[in-house]
Amino acid sequence: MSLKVVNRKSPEGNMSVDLRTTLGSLLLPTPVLTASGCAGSGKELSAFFDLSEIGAIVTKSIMQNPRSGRATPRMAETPSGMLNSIGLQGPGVEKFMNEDVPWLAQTGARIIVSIAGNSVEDFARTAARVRRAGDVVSAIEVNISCPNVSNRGLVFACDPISASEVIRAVRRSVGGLFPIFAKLSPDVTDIVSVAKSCVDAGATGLAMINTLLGLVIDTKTMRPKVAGITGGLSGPAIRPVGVRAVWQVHAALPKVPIIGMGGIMSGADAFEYILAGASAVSIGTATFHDPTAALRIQNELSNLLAERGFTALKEAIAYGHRAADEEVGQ
Amino acid sequence: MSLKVVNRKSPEGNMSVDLRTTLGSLLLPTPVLTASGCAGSGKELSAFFDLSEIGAIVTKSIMQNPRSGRATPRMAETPSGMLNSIGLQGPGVEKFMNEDVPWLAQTGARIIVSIAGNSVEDFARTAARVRRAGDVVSAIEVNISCPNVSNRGLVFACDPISASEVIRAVRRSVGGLFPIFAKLSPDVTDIVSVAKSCVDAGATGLAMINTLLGLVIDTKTMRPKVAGITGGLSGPAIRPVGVRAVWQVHAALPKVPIIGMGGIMSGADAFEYILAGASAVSIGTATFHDPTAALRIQNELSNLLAERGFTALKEAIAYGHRAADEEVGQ
Amino acid sequence: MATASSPLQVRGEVISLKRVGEYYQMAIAAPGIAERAKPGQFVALAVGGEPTSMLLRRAFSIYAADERGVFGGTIEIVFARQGIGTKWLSQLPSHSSVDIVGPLGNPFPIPASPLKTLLIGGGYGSAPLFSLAEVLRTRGCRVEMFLGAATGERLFGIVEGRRAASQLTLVTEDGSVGLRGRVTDHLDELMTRTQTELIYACGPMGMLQAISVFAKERSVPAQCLVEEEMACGIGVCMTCVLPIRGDDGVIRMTRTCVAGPSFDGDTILWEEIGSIPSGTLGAEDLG
Amino acid sequence: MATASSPLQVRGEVISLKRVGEYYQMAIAAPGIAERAKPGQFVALAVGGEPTSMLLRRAFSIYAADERGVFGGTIEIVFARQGIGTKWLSQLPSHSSVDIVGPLGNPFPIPASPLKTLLIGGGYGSAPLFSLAEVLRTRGCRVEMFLGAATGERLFGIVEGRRAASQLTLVTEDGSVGLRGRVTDHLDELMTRTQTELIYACGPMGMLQAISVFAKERSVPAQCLVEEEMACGIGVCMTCVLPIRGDDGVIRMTRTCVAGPSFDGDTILWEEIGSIPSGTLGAEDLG
Ligand SMILES: Cc1cc2nc3c(=O)[nH]c(=O)nc-3n(C[C@H](O)[C@H](O)[C@H](O)COP(=O)(O)OP(=O)(O)OC[C@H]3O[C@@H](n4cnc5c(N)ncnc54)[C@H](O)[C@@H]3O)c2cc1C
Ligand SMILES: Cc1cc2nc3c(=O)[nH]c(=O)nc-3n(C[C@H](O)[C@H](O)[C@H](O)COP(=O)(O)OP(=O)(O)OC[C@H]3O[C@@H](n4cnc5c(N)ncnc54)[C@H](O)[C@@H]3O)c2cc1C
Ligand SMILES: Cc1cc2nc3c(=O)[nH]c(=O)nc-3n(C[C@H](O)[C@H](O)[C@H](O)COP(=O)(O)O)c2cc1C
Ligand SMILES: Cc1cc2nc3c(=O)[nH]c(=O)nc-3n(C[C@H](O)[C@H](O)[C@H](O)COP(=O)(O)O)c2cc1C
Ligand code: FES
Ligand code: FES
Repeated sequence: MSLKVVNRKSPEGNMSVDLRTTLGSLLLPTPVLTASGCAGSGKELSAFFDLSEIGAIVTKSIMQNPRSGRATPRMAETPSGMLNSIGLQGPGVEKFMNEDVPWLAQTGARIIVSIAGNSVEDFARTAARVRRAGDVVSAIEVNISCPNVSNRGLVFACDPISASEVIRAVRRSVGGLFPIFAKLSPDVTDIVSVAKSCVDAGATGLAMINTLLGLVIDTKTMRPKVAGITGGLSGPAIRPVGVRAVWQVHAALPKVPIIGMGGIMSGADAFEYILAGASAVSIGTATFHDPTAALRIQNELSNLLAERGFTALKEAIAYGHRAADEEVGQ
Repeated sequence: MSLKVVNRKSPEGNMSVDLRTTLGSLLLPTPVLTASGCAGSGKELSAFFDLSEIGAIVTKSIMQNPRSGRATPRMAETPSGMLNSIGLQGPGVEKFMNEDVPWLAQTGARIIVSIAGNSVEDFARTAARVRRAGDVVSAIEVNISCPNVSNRGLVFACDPISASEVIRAVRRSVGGLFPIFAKLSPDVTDIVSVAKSCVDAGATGLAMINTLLGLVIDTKTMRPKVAGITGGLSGPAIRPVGVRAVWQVHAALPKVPIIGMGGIMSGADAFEYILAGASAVSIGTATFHDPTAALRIQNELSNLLAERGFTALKEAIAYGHRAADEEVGQ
Repeated sequence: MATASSPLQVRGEVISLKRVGEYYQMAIAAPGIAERAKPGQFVALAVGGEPTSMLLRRAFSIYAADERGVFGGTIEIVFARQGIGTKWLSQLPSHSSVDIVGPLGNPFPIPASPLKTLLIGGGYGSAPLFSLAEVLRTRGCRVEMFLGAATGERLFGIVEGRRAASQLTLVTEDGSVGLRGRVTDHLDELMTRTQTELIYACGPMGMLQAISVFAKERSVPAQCLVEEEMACGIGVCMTCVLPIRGDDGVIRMTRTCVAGPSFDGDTILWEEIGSIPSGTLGAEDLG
Repeated sequence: MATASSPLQVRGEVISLKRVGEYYQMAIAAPGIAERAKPGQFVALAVGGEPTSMLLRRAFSIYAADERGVFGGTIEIVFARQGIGTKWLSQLPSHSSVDIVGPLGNPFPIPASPLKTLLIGGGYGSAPLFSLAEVLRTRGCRVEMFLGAATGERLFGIVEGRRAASQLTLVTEDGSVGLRGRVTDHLDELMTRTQTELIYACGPMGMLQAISVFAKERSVPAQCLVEEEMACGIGVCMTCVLPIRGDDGVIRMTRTCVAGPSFDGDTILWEEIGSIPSGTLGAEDLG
């Protein structure tokens, strides 16, 4: 037998490719971020890699007050995906900004704080608290895939008007220079119209996609598998939906920076999003499969860019949209 | 070595379970159907099993005129799924009714004809031609996931009003007794409202879900993988979305029969849809993986029903919705 | 920051896989992990090969860790074939490569003074108890072991238990091996006889709950190694929570993967698992 | 209706797998399929184990079929490692079980009268030609064989070709084996020398197109075994179509899995693959 038991090492990235990306006024050294809710507040992941090596850590969506989240069970594995129903458990923004953010800051990681709320005011107040931390936070991602208590629990992201109200309020509370990204849900008839109304309301850019609404029934108990009945579907199963959303929104709003996500497991998957028009990508469920996924994917991406003849990430952004006779950057 | 090379045989179904199901006025011996577009017009599948053994064959959506469909490539494999962009290739309803349907009829199979159209009139005329065949056709499935040429190519199924116009026109052209099923798209913000307007317009029942709009970029050519750019995502990857759609629509319209589909690969998967509220299930992509899938799944389903203590399929329909203290049929 | 006790991700190799009663016992060369492992910790294995349709790792208690195995540091697990992931694992040929993360979670707490301990294992739940017994004995504790299962085939570790414990008691529901009944049917007698001062328990949640209630009545602390479904195993996903009362009296939905997997049974709100107990931090705000 | 020539779905067993140059040659005990197989047909293998994330079967030409293999009817395929599915196949241990459907598609048409035939294979495209050669020879045809590839490592079947054909010509782009260049660089000379009356070709689409054009110029029919991506392989999905002119002169998007996989090269609208040629039946109606 040939014994090959070695610590799993990520491939080295190709150093000659310029991975820098810009998201509005935000310049990041690399386009690879963690996805909100899939990296906690960063601390646990730091056992697996140096958090400052990737583009940024997007933290779990935080709300104004502490939140218990939903009852268990909270997950179901599905083919090439998973369903989750966490219910935005978290310590509340005050404790989060006082404890988690400072810890994360001292690692040298760039921090994008994801915020959530039950009402427009919730969002605005949480955003204001985050902004008060100053430059230690690089940007805010606004998770509008939450139920709006004042509108029959309809998810903000499912209605262009509710979505824009949230974004406008957050924009007002953080001021003009601070980048904010609206995180869109794919569970809509027309994602482009939601994207447009978020941008009109002051979003610097867009993050997409959040999970798809799904349901799994346990065929043993013959009841829904997660306590919340429905849950959010993530993982490679949904990648074609995410890539489609990024493609459509980029085609409609070519100047708006997009953070793409949904099922990215490898550098090639990240590259797909970049080609579709994303300026950065977030790694979610992949981290559960592989704790070093974000860094590995970043290295695979830089190697793939080099193989395809790109010297800088920026040349590849939206390259999939080029006309048949247009072969730049090669 | 132990040599086990045997012809693959489906498990025998449990004969003691009554698999009959009713879809409006339509009584079927079993709830397992083929999904439109995944069994052609039945002929090729008949090499693998006796078509009359399953509930019904749902044929590939047929349009009024012959149609070439889209250019190739037309497919991409995705994690636990696939993307297709066929573009409704077909011989036109006249040839279909004169050649394919009679052949299928003589096998003893029950036939549900799926129809499609570019306009309300197209649908109506195609439905009328199908109806003219008389009882040889058991029902019509109306595939409203087609672009409406007179409404900027917006898919009928994405708008409750367009959807109901189609269903009303089809209902008018086939008369009151003939069952028609509206096939819904999951790519909407509110599938319940589309379902309601189809039922109000005269649909006997609903078939769901059609594929999700997706896109795959080939990271070698750095262009969309299928010629149609976007395509329809199917397979087990989307099952949680299909089960969720069936669950929601059944909860809102408990008396309306539902044909559930999306990623059914096994009897347990079919059972999930039944528990969610489907009265029948369609087998699509699974047939590409396993040509005998429909029959195998039917047998697995009857065994599973028996194991769970059901003597008839009907007791299990929507059983997942029961209250915590309600344990019937056990 | 990675430290000497941080978990590692290693490409391990299956050294052996054998059936033991109803279970499978697998040895995996996993250098680094074996050296760090302490009793009560677990490992998380990727399943399904590549490309897999099963994204989530499967968690298994470390049954044994040998820093100086023939193939380098080796760990062993014992598992039941439950669903598709463990089915896949049960069919892995020797020398297959497996992606393994560990050691995860906290070790069992070890008492500062030598106590009379009772180690209770239900089914494969006995797996983490043998290495624990060893440590307890080096600390001067008396170790009594009590293993239960539905049938004899589902008792794991009779031989190991004889070696590891001062005394081993067995119980099966069908009475095929040892006493007849459930663990809790005989707990009273056993605790009295052995003057138990500290319990460690691992097994089905129902058993742990019953033991906790029982132990509390006699003011004996019971450390319970719980199993809640885990998506990540490393503390980033929040799926694995249980309602647990903290030292400050506040109930929190607590991640069992990083705060556990073993807890003082008295702090777990057993009755309320599957709901959010009223008074839980943040519960009032749930939409 | 199932008939004696209908395809079967069989749980086969991998009897052997070996590397041959850049390719893999796999023998699979697949009783029933072996007995029915004719030259030019293909099989479709499920890949990825269970539960797989790769739903679509992979199509491979039948290289050899032996009704009386040691383990019962056995078929052989030759494949290149292209993507994730063939990678998985290339790592299958002997005696693995594989789910296989076949024989699929139509056999190569065999001329009624004895003709001078030229069999052209590009890369692994030679695989279906050896059994074809055998049949042609029993029908009194003269069989000339011409194999080409980029490199010598990518030539498949030199030994088999020597045995199967009256004469074997080899060509590689790098000149490492046989003539230097592409198949079409030497086709003129070869056809003249051997007075070819009928061509069979299998290989990359570009090669088939070039051969078709060339053969048409000299009014020699060329049967081309094409490869278009197939989701089902059995005729139910409509993914595998090519624009093909029928006997009635009408262009149709034609399923290559059931109407092919081999076609008279002259009927394929090579230039228009990847579009819908104007005049195609139903094209005007496309939204
Ligand atoms: C800390 C800890 C230690 C464990 N130690 C052992 C052990 O030593 N031996 C053993 O046999 N089993 C152990 N388990 C349970 C083991 O993880 C599950 O049996 C296994 O994950 C089931 O996987 P499956 O694919 O066969 O089942 P499936 O039901 O197909 O799994 C579906 C999903 O649910 C998860 N899941 C299902 N059951 C459990 C469970 N009980 N706990 C956590 N996740 C679950 C799986 O990980 C997977 O993500 C332990 C669990 C935990 C949390
Ligand atoms: C009639 C026919 C006969 C063939 N005979 C052989 C043979 O003898 N030897 C051989 O090496 N290859 C043959 N091929 C090609 C072989 O099917 C592909 O190389 C293989 O499917 C690639 O699978 P993959 O998972 O490695 O690649 P991936 O790119 O990962 O496959 C992704 C998907 O695309 C499909 N696909 C990709 N390339 C092709 C292709 N060229 N043709 C059809 N489907 C494709 C796959 O089946 C799969 O569904 C044949 C194809 C056809 C249609
Ligand atoms: C367990 C889990 C928790 C999540 N929590 C959040 C969250 O708090 N806020 C948010 O915006 N998205 C959340 N998401 C969605 C992810 O950020 C991401 O949009 C989605 O999972 C798709 O990416 P993936 O397929 O890479 O996971 C969560 C996803 C998972 C799986
Ligand atoms: C290749 C292919 C072709 C399809 N063609 C049609 C069609 O013509 N009409 C239709 O209503 N649905 C069509 N569908 C959708 C299926 O009927 C089904 O709704 C969908 O694939 C989800 O089920 P599945 O996951 O079991 O495949 C097609 C699906 C595939 C994969
Ligand atoms: S399993 Fe993910 S936080 Fe515990
Ligand atoms: S591959 Fe499905 S019809 Fe040809």
